[in-house]
Amino acid sequence: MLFVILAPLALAAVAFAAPSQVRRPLALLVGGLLHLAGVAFLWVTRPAPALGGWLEFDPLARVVLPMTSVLFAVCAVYAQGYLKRRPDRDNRIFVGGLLVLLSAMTVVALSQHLGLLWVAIELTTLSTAPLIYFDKTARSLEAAWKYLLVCSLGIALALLGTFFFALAGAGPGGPRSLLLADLTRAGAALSSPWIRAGFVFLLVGYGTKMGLAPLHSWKPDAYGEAPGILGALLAGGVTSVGFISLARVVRVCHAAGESAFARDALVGLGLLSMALAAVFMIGQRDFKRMLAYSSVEHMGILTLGLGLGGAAAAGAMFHTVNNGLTKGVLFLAAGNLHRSYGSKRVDDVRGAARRLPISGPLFLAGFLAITGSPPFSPFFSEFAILNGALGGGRYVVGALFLVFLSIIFVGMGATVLKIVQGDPAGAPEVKAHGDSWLTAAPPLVLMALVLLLGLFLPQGLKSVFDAAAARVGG
Amino acid sequence: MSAWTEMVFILVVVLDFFLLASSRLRAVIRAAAAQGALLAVLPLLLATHATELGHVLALSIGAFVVKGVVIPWLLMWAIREAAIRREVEPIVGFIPSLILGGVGVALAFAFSSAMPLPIPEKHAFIVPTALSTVWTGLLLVVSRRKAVTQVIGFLVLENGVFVFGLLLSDFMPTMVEAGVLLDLFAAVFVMGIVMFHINREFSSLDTEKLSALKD
Amino acid sequence: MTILLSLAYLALFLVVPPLLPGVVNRVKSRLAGRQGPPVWQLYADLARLARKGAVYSRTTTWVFRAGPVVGLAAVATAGLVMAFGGAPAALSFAGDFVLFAYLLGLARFATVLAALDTGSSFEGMGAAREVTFSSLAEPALFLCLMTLARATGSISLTGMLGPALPLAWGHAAPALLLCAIALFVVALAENARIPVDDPNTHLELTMIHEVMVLDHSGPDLALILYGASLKLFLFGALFVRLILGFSVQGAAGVLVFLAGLVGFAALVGIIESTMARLRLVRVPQLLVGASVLSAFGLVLLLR
Amino acid sequence: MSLALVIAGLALTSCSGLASLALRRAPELAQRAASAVLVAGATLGVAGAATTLWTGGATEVHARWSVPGGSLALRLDALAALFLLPVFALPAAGSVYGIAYFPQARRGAQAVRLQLLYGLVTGAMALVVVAANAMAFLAAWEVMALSGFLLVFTEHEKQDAQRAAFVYLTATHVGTLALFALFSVLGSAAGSFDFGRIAQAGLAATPGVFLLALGGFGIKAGLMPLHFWLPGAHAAAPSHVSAIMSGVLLKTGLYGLLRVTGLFAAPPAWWGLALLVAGAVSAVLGVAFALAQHDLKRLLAYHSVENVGIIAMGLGLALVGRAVGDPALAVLGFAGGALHVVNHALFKALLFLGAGAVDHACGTRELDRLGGLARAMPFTAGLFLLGAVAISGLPPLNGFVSEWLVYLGSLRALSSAAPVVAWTALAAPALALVGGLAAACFAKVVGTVFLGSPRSDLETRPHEAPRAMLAPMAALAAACVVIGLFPALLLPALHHASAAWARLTPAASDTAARDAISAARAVTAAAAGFLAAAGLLASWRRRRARGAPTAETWGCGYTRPTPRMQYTGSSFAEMLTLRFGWAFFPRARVDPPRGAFPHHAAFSSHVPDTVLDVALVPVLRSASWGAEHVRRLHRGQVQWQALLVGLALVTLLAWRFLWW
Repeated sequence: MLFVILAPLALAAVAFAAPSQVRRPLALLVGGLLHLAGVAFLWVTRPAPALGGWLEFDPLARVVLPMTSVLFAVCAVYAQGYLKRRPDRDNRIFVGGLLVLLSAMTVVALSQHLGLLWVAIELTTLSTAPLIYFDKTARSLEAAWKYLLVCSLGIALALLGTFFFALAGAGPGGPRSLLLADLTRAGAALSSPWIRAGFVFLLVGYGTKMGLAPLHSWKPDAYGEAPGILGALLAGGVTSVGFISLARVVRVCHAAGESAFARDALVGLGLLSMALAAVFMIGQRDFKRMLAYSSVEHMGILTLGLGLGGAAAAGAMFHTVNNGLTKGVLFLAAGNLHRSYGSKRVDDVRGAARRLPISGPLFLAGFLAITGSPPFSPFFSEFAILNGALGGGRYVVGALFLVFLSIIFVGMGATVLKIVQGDPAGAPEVKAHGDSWLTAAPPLVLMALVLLLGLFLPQGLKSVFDAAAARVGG
Repeated sequence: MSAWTEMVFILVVVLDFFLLASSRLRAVIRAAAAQGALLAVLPLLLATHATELGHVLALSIGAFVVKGVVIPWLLMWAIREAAIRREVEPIVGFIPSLILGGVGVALAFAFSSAMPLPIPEKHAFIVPTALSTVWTGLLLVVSRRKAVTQVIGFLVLENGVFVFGLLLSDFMPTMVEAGVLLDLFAAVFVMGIVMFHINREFSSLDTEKLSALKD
Repeated sequence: MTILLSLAYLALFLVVPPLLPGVVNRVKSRLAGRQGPPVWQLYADLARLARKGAVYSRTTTWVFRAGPVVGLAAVATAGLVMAFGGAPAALSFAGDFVLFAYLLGLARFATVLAALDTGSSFEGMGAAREVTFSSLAEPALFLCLMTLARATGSISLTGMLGPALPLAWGHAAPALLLCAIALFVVALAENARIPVDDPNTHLELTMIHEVMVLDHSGPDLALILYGASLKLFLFGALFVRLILGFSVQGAAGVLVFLAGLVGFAALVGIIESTMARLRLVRVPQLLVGASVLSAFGLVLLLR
Repeated sequence: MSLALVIAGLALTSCSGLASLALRRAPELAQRAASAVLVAGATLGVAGAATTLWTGGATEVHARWSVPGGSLALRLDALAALFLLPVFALPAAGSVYGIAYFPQARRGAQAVRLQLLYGLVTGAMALVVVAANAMAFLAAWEVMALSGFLLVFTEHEKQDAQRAAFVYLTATHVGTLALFALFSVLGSAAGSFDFGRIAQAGLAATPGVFLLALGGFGIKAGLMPLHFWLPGAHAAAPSHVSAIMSGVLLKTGLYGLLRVTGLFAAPPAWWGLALLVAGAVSAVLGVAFALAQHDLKRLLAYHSVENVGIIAMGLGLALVGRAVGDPALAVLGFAGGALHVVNHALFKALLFLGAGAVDHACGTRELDRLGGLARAMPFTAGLFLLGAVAISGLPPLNGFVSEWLVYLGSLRALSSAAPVVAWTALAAPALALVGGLAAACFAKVVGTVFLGSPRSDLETRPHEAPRAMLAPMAALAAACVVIGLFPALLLPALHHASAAWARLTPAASDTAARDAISAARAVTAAAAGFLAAAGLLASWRRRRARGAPTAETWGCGYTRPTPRMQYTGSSFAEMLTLRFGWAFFPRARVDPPRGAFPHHAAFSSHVPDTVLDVALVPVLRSASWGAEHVRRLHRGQVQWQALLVGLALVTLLAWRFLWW
């Protein structure tokens, strides 16, 4: 288990030390593949908890880690093509930072200790902030600053919340531990007010990291200015592990008998995120920011599913995977469009289907997938969440869910279609940045995965989602 | 002994007020440094078992070095390098800040008296002090214009969290505490780097310049 | 016996109609203090036209030539389902009056297309008016027939106009009366009579039916005129049977029916002599009014 | 066996486009191959469907599918078979037409994409119809909708195609979301997403279910006022695409309504009444809007709204019949509606293909620029005229038969003693009005496009359509004639389909069906009478008119008429459209003649879609404006962002601790 954490770290060190601009990106590829292999090994062998139970390949990790690993590997391939096109930029920090990020995400996914979880999440923030500044423009600098400050703030609150949890279990008979297993076992022995307060702080803290509205404000800035590859990893990987962290917190709440308290807050925040995303997506002129709001929306959907519990929670787990992969498609394709047109304004970009015969249609397909069109896999997970709402008699929640989905579809569709259709003649163009195999194939692979998961969901995966939902409990 | 401890807590809160009221950047940084140094003393004052002395000592020294020395020095260096104006430049005036701070402290005390303390043997001032300091940190981040003051706000907020952490020092693994401190240091370090770039890019640390990104 | 009667009526349907316009004109002339043409004038006209040659416009196609043929064939076929004088129709089935109405629609469609085929703006104008008024008359006609159907409990013309009709007058007289009035208005509109259209006008701008057939000549015109008289006969038959809804058996029944038709024609003549043609924009109001009347009749029965 | 045929057909048609992709070095061959595969698949499918339809009964297969709630359940009953006929037949005709209309040799990649999607949409529609599990249904449904969208998207360089594609996509997706809710409610109540299990569960027929179905399927079917996406989409797509979109894609919405209402043993009467009213409104307003159009394809598209309305009226009557336990009403209404599904598919496809031929030959679809095409393209004109007669519901063609069955249904209701049922008879006058208006509208179309003389100089010289385009049109026309003349042949099949849907006791519905069959034989007799009379008269006329002289059209004394003086389509319809002034918001541009010797004067008017352009677009625009203003509240400063975090924390704490 330590291998999947340490291998990327070691490669990061190699990357920092390596002198060659050209060869350095290979470290990404090696790291991604090693990690993928390691995760596959974990998946097959189902190892026992490591480090005194601090790390465990539990069902939640089984949901998020393979997806993250696949996403990273694909992005690593993409990076080969991408960085080749940016020879002017020093990629030392970029490559190293990404590898540290991978390691940190892995720790978050595996961590069973709330303190360790917190440290690793903070590390994901710190390792990515400099990468947002990769373009070295004033705008990207601003985005980096906002990302750093707002996320750090949120995370600091999460630390306080973590301490609250610890305090809740510090009384006589309490576990006096931050290990999830101990906390859940303690159950009702935990001090209820401190669990509640801790939940609120943790929700705000990890919600900031996930980008739930109204804590999302860093997201459009960061996603808008970061390179597409980083956007993909942030929106697909970091937010997903953030969600898993939140799910672990919720698990403690359930165990402490505070389900009702947690649920209302989760459902409310989830719906608020969808609503706000809808408002900000109507008439959005910048397609990368649009994707950021889409990410806000989907974090809302995940939170909603988690709040509804039961089948909806299983749907949310499934959706974590779907959202991660689809966001990968969208951000990588958007990155290609951005490179090719030299602009991410809707007014400048048109006729993408013609100019970029792979990335353009992929962007459209990704849009259709992320908005829940069957037979792409996000449909099945969103449908499961809807089922959870309507089947549980939460008709208002279900109705709002659908209304927000439709508004978002209209808003997003208007932007996406404007980009994809039309005649590209006359639109700004950066020569030699058309589709190449290294940049077009990775999102294509992800898209194929999204479609495949929709058409055929292996029984093994399905049981993992159910197990993960059961793990969260409630 | 207990009176001393109480005194330290009160000083921490007074420093919170000072941070909110001060108009000089250097003074603010010094106050934050002083607060950090004070906090470093607390674990020693609160330690109950001689057996864990090594752990407590390490924590105290670590906190002192990071919060009381390195980070303030870093910030001093930053404002000297940036050659910026030495005023704080608040968005919300000093008096409203102070009043808000006062309200926050009151709320913090009210909140902590409403919450049962599972470990009654711990000092009753820990929770309200921690929350007051967190609140002050939030206020500083939100109501000050310069990037440096925002970093100080973040630092103060972390100080508050640190105070809270004292409640748990009995069973909090050293690794986590070290990680937290290290993360804090790394965060401020990265923030410092970004500030350096901001200063170079905009010739200022005024965050008003940082509002090009919006919908 | 009934079959013979039906066949006799069918024969009458093919022979008598040209008489009706004659009667109308005769009545109009008399009321205007003139002698007027003989009542069988139309027979003579038809015979003359059938022998004459035709002239075709260069813009026209086969559609123009097919118009009169289809128009006449459709109207004649409509006679198959009509229960003249209450005797069973030659062909009777559930919903046959739908076929009746739609065959008249087919005839109109053919005439209108033939008019448009000439490319003349006047004929286009007439065609536009024709389709406008007839489509507004359609609901009125259906409402009338449905009132009749509801009152008699039958949904074929044979049943509606057969022996059940006198009984219906017994229990649904007000509805049937409203229906009769509306039906008369529809008959006037469908047959291009005053107050909807003036068959004797000499200004193309104001005509409806007449202007549509300006370019037809010779045998084509004969078909059209004959067809128009058949249509008048059909509506007359419907109206007369509705009004004279009592049972008279056998040959006497035929006589009563014919007398009623003459009366119908005379009534049309009287109206044409005493009323002016409505302004075109007022016509839809008349037709919608007829629809409302007959709808009221139906509502009376549905309640 | 028959299901296997259908599945084989489905698979073949779905993949047919691959041929044009694989052989793209030899485009002509590729297209022919793709078309041949599609036609072969369609033939298999039609064979399978026809067998089931005429024998009754049902076959089904079940396979596991691992997605949550999903199973690959396919079921072919008479109802599905009925819809499968046009689903397979029309695309086959369309793809042959496409060989000449949208040649791959000239259109290249665009044509390849079109053919891929053409096959895919066919397969997806077939899958929608045979799917017996909600997840499979929804998946097929969306594949169908998305391929439809991409087909509209074919010529996406054009401005109006872009707008149409966007409106179509959003409309169809919103509809799909309603269906998500519908099946979610049904599935969670029944504990399974298999239609069979849902039907057995005996669920309560709640208003929510029906409204969701009406909304979700109504958008697809184009029921007024949910039709707003339809005119633009059908006008913007290539004609053979419009033909299947209008001919069959819309019908899947009606199929869905039937499927869902069929899941309930006794739907309440108000379901039927609601559908009836929606149908009547669609029919009347649809034809009214059609009258006001001057773009040939937009006009035809509005006629789809009208015809869907007529179908909905029939189905509404049938629902009422089921609700009150009147099998005859159920059978007649259903037979009328269902037969109209097939009929409308045939003649609307014929008309769209004809419109495509006109567009192909003249380069414009603007009615008021055309004229006199019957001379240049006599076959197209004749076939189009036949379609026009059929769609106007005039005897002796198929349109009449189905409308007549709907009339029979409403007359059946008329004689009912139950007041609620009797009132539904008021559908008949509405249908009569629709019939009159439709005839008026098609008189306008045929008259303006094919008759008279050309109204303007076209860029190209009109020419007769090539054989590949005429042949499918002729086939469709032949089907219209056959159904029109021999309706009695189809009624047993319709009876099977209605039994599959309505769960009737056979005895009661058999009587009704037998009566209808004998009446249909009488219709055949009347049609024969008409044809005989017309034949006799025609042969007499032909002998008399031989060698008749020709001359100018009589100009009523005006000696220098020009073609531009002809009545235009707009002026032809003006008197009627005035009647619907309350529903129209025409936009006119007037450049009046000025001075004693005016040089230039112009007038143009356009009737936009009331729902889309007058209601939805302004609403959306103001929503967008509102969103813009909300967004302004969101400042770019980092302090504001931090404040949001703090506020969220405080608010959550207050909410959860003070409220709790």
